[in-house]
Amino acid sequence: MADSVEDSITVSVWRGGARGGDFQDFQVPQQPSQTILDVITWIQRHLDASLSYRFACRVGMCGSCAMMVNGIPRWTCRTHVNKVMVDNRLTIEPLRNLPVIKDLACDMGEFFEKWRQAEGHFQGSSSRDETVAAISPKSSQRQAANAAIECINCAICYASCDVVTWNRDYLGPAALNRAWSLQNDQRDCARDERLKVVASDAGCHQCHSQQGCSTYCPNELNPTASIAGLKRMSVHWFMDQKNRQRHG
Amino acid sequence: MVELRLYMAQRATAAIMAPLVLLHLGVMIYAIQGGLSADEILARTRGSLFWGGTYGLFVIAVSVHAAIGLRNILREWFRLRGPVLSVLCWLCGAGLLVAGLRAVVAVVGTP
Amino acid sequence: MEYQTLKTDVLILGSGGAGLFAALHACRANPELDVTIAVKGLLGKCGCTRMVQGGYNVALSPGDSIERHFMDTIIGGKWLPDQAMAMRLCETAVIRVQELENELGCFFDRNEDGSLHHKAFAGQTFDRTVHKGDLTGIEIISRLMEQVRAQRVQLMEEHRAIALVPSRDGDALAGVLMIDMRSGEFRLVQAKTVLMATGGGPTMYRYHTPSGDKSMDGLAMALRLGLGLRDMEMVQFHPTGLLAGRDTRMTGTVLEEGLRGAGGFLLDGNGERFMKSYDDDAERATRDIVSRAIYAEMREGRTTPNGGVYIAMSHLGADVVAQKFPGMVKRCADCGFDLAGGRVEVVPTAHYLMGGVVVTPDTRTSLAGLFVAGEDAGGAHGANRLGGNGVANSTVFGGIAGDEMAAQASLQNFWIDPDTSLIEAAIEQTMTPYLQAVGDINSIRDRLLDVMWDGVGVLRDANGIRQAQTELASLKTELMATGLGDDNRVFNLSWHDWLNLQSLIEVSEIIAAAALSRENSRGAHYREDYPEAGGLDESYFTIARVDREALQVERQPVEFSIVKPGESLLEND
Amino acid sequence: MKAHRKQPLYFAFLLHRLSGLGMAFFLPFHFYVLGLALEGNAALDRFLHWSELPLVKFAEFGLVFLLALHFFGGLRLLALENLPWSKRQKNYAAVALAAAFFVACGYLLRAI
Ligand SMILES: Cc1cc2nc3c(=O)[nH]c(=O)nc-3n(C[C@H](O)[C@H](O)[C@H](O)COP(=O)(O)OP(=O)(O)OC[C@H]3O[C@@H](n4cnc5c(N)ncnc54)[C@H](O)[C@@H]3O)c2cc1C
Ligand code: HEM
Ligand code: SF4
Ligand code: F3S
Ligand code: FES
Repeated sequence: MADSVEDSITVSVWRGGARGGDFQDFQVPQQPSQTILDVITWIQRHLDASLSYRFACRVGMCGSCAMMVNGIPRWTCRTHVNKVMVDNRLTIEPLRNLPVIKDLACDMGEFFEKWRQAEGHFQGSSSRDETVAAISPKSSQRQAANAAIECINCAICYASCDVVTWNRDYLGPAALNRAWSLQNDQRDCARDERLKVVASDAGCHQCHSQQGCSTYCPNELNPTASIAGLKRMSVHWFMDQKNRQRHG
Repeated sequence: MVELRLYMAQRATAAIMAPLVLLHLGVMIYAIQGGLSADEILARTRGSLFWGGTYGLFVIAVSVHAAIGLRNILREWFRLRGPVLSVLCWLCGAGLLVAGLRAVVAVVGTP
Repeated sequence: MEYQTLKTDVLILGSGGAGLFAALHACRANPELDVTIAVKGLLGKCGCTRMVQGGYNVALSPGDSIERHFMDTIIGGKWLPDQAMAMRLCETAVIRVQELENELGCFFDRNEDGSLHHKAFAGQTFDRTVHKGDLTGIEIISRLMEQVRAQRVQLMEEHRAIALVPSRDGDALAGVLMIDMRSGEFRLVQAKTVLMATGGGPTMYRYHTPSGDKSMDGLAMALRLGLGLRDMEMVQFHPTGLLAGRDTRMTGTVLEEGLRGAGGFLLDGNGERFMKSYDDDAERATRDIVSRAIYAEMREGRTTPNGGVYIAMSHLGADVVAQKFPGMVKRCADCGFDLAGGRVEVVPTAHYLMGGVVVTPDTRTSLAGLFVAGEDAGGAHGANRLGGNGVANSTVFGGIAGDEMAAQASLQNFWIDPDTSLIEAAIEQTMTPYLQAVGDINSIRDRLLDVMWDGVGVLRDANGIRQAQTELASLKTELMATGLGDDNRVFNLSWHDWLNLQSLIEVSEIIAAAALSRENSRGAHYREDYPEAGGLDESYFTIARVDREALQVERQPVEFSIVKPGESLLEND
Repeated sequence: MKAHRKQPLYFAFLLHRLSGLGMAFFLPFHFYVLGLALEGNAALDRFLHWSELPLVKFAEFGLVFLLALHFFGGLRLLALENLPWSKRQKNYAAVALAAAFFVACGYLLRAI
């Protein structure tokens, strides 16, 4: 245990459920190697066994552990305490923009539902009995697809976006980022349908380039750029359609 | 796909206004020189097809542009939806258009 | 206690590579079927498939062959693998990778000409590991997850399976009892077929790599039903887990194999290289050798402040390291360590369980209606798993299980009645901690981790194992008398910690018993009192089970059904 | 203000929105004033005379600043959406702000 107050961190943790809640303070001893997840684990293991939170991989691969740390959405398993602590204090809350289940665990259902709505899955035309498509990693299309691909669906971008807060239908940065990656996948054959969803009223045009998504994405992805790409793509598609109508 | 159309209209009008606003800013800074008088302004604009066209275009563009912009704000900050939102948006646009065109007539038209 | 009852045709436990593949295959085989996935975490976000870094072994590149992949698997497994399973693995991996690419949308790294890139991985005679950078698992599991979400699959997220419920006569499986972790309520899902794909996970060791949700629940449930587990002494240790102190979850997580391959040094507490005195290949020796060497150094006390050794990369040039291993360098930096320019403390870490339920190559078990695939199933790897064969194993057999289950469920138009007395008993068992006085669960966990690490770890002997067995028995008793001091069941992690410990202790006892029974050293299992490998021709594997509370381990000879020791399927060998 | 909003590009968004909003409120007034010309030069002059007051001068500076801010910010957004991605979004936002300030100051200096 900590010898003195200097060695301990005052942690305000949001406790409660869907119907509301409040902050509760804990004193947690400071350690040289300590992530935010470790602080929360300490509280659950040593101070209050009833604290609820979620994690799985503990190395930044599964995107289960995101929370608001001092008001900013972060992956807690890869955030070192020293990097975010101010005056030996921390404030930890469940992720914004998602309903809370209990304490620090929120319900990610709507996040994944929007992923699904945005046609965020591949639809190919070749089968398991055929060889793998030869695609140059240098092609610009593939590079665009790759740039957006390493998403761990942590919903940090979703929590950082005010448009999501203001417009509950908005598909949000993660789903659109996935859609953009697929739109650049030469093998995919559902690009027209996907574009229709992406260009719909809940789609990419809702984005006002606040860029919280790109600022806080722990994997340094850039949903803003992906969404900008979709905006361009859908305008072109709209014009093409008009042209086609006009010329029969 | 209302939002896509509105988006395109807003960006198109922005692109139209960009050079006009640049011109306007330039002229203002050039012309103001310690204050303006009505004669100075009107001498430049009265009867000018060029200024008439420029201001007219600007007014049309800005009415569309600002109406869409206000619509976004009403929707996001004031959570308005449905017919209320549409009506307010149209009112903004129409109001700006009428007031704007009246102003264009005032400064360009010869009395 | 009350419980709700649901019905489905196909029930899948777990959403790793095995579980998700099974769901997709079952849906495709018969779209009319009700397919349900119940998983302890969020779909595709828990488990270890997502954590796969290195890649996926498949004989797809010109010049490679299924036979060669098979021979590498058998030799790597020290002749203990079930050969029919190993062959099925190598053959089907080809189709799976094409399925992942063509139908599910994975995109693995390419060569300049657009063909698949195959990288080298330890213990293989050919470069056959396809990968997506060093985050292959994220690509595979994210694509699978999206596909499953796009299907009509019933999802039961944050549902923890606690008991496999058989029929009253015990001849077939009737369903699975689970806890809805969000509400704490109990649910019985009756199913015509059940896949157990809960992914093993040796997290009972002081240092371990798997995700926090993995705690051997599946194997513990199988044991309670009397099923046999094979090769349970075979726990693979990865030589370089991050060591950052006791109270951080970072400790134990993998630092990539490639670091040693690229020329990284291992240094003892005094900063001296030591690998040369253990093996001519020094740091580049295989996983098991390096793990044993580090473990030996640690026992000699030549350790770093936290009790491990150092890995040092800086002699290769900090810039070079940062460029070659960006992910690893960033991960270390996030946690406060300078991998590129300084030294990082490492320790061997429990990584993978080769052992598991005895299954046929089409994933059937001795209990009708129960299928097992992925890390829960034993046999494919024998004494040692090749890097890259883990995810191949879970995706290959998960898909097979999906096909088999759909076929069986389509033919069956009834559900079997469950043994309700067993359900009551299981619920009562699960509620134990709510009836006991508050106790210190953490101290039990800490002691379990140490007991297994010290007694049944990287180096073993009879005395150590016996001592561990005694301590495991007393830990078990202690756990049963330890309560939570809280009656809330909603998203109660501490309750689940308790249940995790229960599974872990039960399976630890099996690991210890199997380790005691194998009196030779093969692959991941090293007995200091029996350091010889034993004759290959007389190779046997262990099968452990619990029969009326008593642990039994038997030995069974390996059937060399495809190739015998001394032979090869390859012409040049 | 919520912590997640305290990042430069959110400020850029907010400035753009507030400047747009500000202008939307000001524009009808501006049109009204110009419309005074319909009632003859004198009416307009009366207004312009009033606008010689320092406080009003300063308010005018504010309006030009709003216009310039929204103009440069708008160009930034059009570029962001339509040109290949550039990593220097924060720089562009800063440049837009600086340029707006520069233009508005230029206007103010000429006006007095
Ligand atoms: C860090 C790391 C790196 C690895 N790298 C490689 C590699 O490069 N190449 C390779 O081939 N292999 C690698 N492996 C091994 C590979 O990850 C596993 O072999 C494989 O993913 C196992 O798949 P699975 O589907 O059996 O289990 P998992 O993917 O672990 O899934 C198990 C699932 O079961 C769920 N579950 C557990 N208990 C319960 C319960 N009681 N009720 C309901 N659900 C439950 C879990 O939550 C999870 O969803 C690595 C493993 C780790 C830990
Ligand atoms: C120079 C010309 C202009 C350009 C280039 C421009 C550009 C833009 C752009 C790109 C947007 C969209 C922002 C978004 O949705 O993310 C926007 C919004 C807006 N514009 Fe303009 N604009 C210009 C002139 C004007 C003028 C003169 C007005 C005055 C009424 C105005 C009022 C608005 C309003 C109210 C919004 C909505 C703000 C928001 O939704 O955040 N604009 N402008
Ligand atoms: S884009 Fe980034 S922040 Fe958003 S879900 Fe994916 S990894 Fe998380
Ligand atoms: S934060 Fe939101 S507004 Fe757009 S740029 Fe990102 S989605
Ligand atoms: S626990 Fe997996 S990303 Fe943090």
